[in-house]
Amino acid sequence: MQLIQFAHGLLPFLAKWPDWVVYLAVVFLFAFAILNTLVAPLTGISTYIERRLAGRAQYRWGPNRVGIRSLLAAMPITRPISKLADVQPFKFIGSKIPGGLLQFAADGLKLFTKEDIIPAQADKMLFRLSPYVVMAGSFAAFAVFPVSFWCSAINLNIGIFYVLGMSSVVVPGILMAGWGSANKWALFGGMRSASQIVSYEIPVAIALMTVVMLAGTMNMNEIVATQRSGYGIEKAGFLGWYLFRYGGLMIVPFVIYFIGGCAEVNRTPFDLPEGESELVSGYHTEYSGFRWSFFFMAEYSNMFAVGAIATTMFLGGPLPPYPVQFTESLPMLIRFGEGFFWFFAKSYFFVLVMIHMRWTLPRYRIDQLMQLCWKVLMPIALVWFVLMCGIKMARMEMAAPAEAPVVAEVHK
Amino acid sequence: MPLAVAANNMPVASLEWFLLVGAFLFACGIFTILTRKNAVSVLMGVELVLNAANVNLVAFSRFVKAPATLGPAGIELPKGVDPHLVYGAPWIGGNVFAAFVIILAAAEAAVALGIILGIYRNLGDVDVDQVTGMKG
Amino acid sequence: MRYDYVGVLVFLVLAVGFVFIGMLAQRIVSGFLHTNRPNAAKLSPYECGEEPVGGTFIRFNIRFYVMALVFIVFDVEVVLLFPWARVYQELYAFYRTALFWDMLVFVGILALGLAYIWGKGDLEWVKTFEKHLSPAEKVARPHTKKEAA
Amino acid sequence: MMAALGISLRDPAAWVFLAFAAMTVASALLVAVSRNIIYSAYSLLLTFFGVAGLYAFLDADFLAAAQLLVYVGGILVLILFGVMLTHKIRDINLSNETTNPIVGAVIAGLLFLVLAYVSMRTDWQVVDRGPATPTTQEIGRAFVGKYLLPFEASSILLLGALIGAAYLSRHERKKEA
Repeated sequence: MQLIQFAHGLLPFLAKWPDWVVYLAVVFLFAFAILNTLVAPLTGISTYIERRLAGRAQYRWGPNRVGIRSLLAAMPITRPISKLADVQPFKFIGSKIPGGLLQFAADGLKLFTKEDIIPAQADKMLFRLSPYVVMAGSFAAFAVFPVSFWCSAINLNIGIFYVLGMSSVVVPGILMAGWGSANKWALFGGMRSASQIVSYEIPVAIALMTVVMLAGTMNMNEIVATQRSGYGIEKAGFLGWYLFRYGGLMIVPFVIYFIGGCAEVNRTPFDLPEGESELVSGYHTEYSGFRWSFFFMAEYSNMFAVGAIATTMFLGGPLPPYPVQFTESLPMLIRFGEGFFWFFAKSYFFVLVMIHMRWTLPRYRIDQLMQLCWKVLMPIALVWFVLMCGIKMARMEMAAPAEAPVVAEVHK
Repeated sequence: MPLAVAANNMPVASLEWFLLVGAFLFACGIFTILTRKNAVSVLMGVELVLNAANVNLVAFSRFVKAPATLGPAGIELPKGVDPHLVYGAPWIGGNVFAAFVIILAAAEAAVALGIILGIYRNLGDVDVDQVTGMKG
Repeated sequence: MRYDYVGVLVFLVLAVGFVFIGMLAQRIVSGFLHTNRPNAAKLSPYECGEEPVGGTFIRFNIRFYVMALVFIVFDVEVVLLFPWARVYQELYAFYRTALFWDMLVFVGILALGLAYIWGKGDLEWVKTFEKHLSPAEKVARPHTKKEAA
Repeated sequence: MMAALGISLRDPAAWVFLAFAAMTVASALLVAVSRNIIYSAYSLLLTFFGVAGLYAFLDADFLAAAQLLVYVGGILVLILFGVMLTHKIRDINLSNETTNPIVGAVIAGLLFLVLAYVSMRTDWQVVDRGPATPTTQEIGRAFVGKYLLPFEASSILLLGALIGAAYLSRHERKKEA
């Protein structure tokens, strides 16, 4: 509804159109914008950043160098021009441009023009369908993220529950790829991946449920709204975020969520399903070219989604760390930009953390992985959920002792 | 302001449409249970039947007249409190039942697949026609 | 509220359309550049350059399956607890502490289940061999004792 | 005419509903008749998804997401694992034999006709529920109110299922060793 009113305010002639046309158009534009800012290019940028970080972590400088000069030097005709890079003004400019930028472009071009191989023994239909399922499952979660103040493509009142449901659609898609490829590694990778994702879903869901219990709502916009105040302060800045509420007790569910989130997107140290040394590259071993790139895109957009959920549920989403009244009088468009900036910065921070983790930590063994999930994260998440319920109960008891009029508090 | 044009806030289609889809799912499930030899397929049929029941439950919950309240009889709430805000809207019963059916389906699937695995380990097959060990 | 689910559909359609158009464009480009040249070696299953050995669908560890069995029970638990978590705050004024005990009984019973399978060793990925166990351990773990018998 | 159909074809949402219903019905049929068990299992994915869509049309938002979470993310994965573990033909086209398809079709067809007849001829006491409202909190209120006992009992059911499944799989492990 807000979206429609917003569209009417922006373009008055829309009022003549039927509501559903306006709604579809607005949501489509929103979704298209998310696809073209948060999913597709972000994959490229993350790849670039990951390459550079990996290059630094491994003393492998190649990915930090590939640029216009090496492109020019590669072709005989343009080789003389590449010598220009040693001449002073160009040398100075060149030293200011980060290296490796063209690697990203070259990758895209390579993937797009590469041969699309479907193995002869593969189940062609499942093989072709799998990227659709995986991509749809990971993209649909973006629909409810509050990308700025009170602004998500769809304001679902089951918000976080919807995200959990949609992300579980990915699992059959992964099994589809593993089975359809008719390849041992792919099948094993698919099994491991599915088993890992479903196992870690439990601690993740319990950790998120702790926040839902404290907020009393599942709508992501409303969860953000409850984080504006905290510790009795009306507009508390970062103190209102759930991560810092309750004297820091919520850090435990946050850590559980983040570990589980890393496991759910199959990132190191939980990248067993794609461990190169044992399984080549897991369930997408047989995929090549552009078809493979959809799995890749889904993986990176899932990474961003993990960060976005952590941001929304624990770190105040689009709320800035300073109290909001500082900027409340600014024009609407600037406030939108401010919210988006904080949302994006916090979410992307987690992507960077995940990239760093990949080049820092060794891989888990499958039994350690499952034990971590069921014997460490799961009991702690459950106990912490009960503990937070108890603390919430104590606080509500203090706020309204039993002698007070009973149901006046029942609201909504 | 629902997307449906229906002025009376009804869902886009009438109750019968949902019941027909449910009936068809039920028939497909029964057909699968009756004709399949593979035990896993039979389980799929059971899931179809449970889904059919769920569609009906939710459809009835949405359309059909509900009791006046879900609250206990004889207990008066303080004045000014809507009992629906405490006990839940009375029409929600169908949805709650559907939730319980989902739970039941999950428990049933876990145990059934455990049994199927046992059959497979013992007989090397999951053909339900072969499972005649209890025959007198 | 019904608008919202049409919005979800828009997202799904867009994701599917993105993959579809991407593959279509790739098909056109590869047709243009003639990059698709399949041969028998390319189309065989990839096994690190070796000739494929044996069938593809070999048996895998049953533990994956056991994990899925355990998972589904706790998945359902989470689904049941979400509505409870949603109303905890707003119904507290009416039900008071009884609401907390409701949840605790529910979670407690399932925690019992977790403790049971934990104690019985169903969460172990690596099998324990009873011959490596000391007599005291065998007493502590009745099922391994039974296996040894 | 429109009233008799129970659906307004001038309404765009009706077409979305029809598409969802058609998808559900077609994929359920495919589950029943497919020759390949893995295709059966993946049609089941579409059926579950279509049923989730029907829930959304019935304003049961919580159940729609729960359907995805439990059926698609849980039961379907379990079924797929089951298929992959218990196949015996080392071929990708797992056959899915049927016995007595004609008898089965007659029985299922008769059942469908009876159900359809009953649902078309009954005079349902349909009431106007007003605009759609979120259902999660209603379900939560019902869980802690009238349906508290089933809510607690379901945890015992789940405990039983957990112990049973674990027992059966432990039986397996004993054989393996």
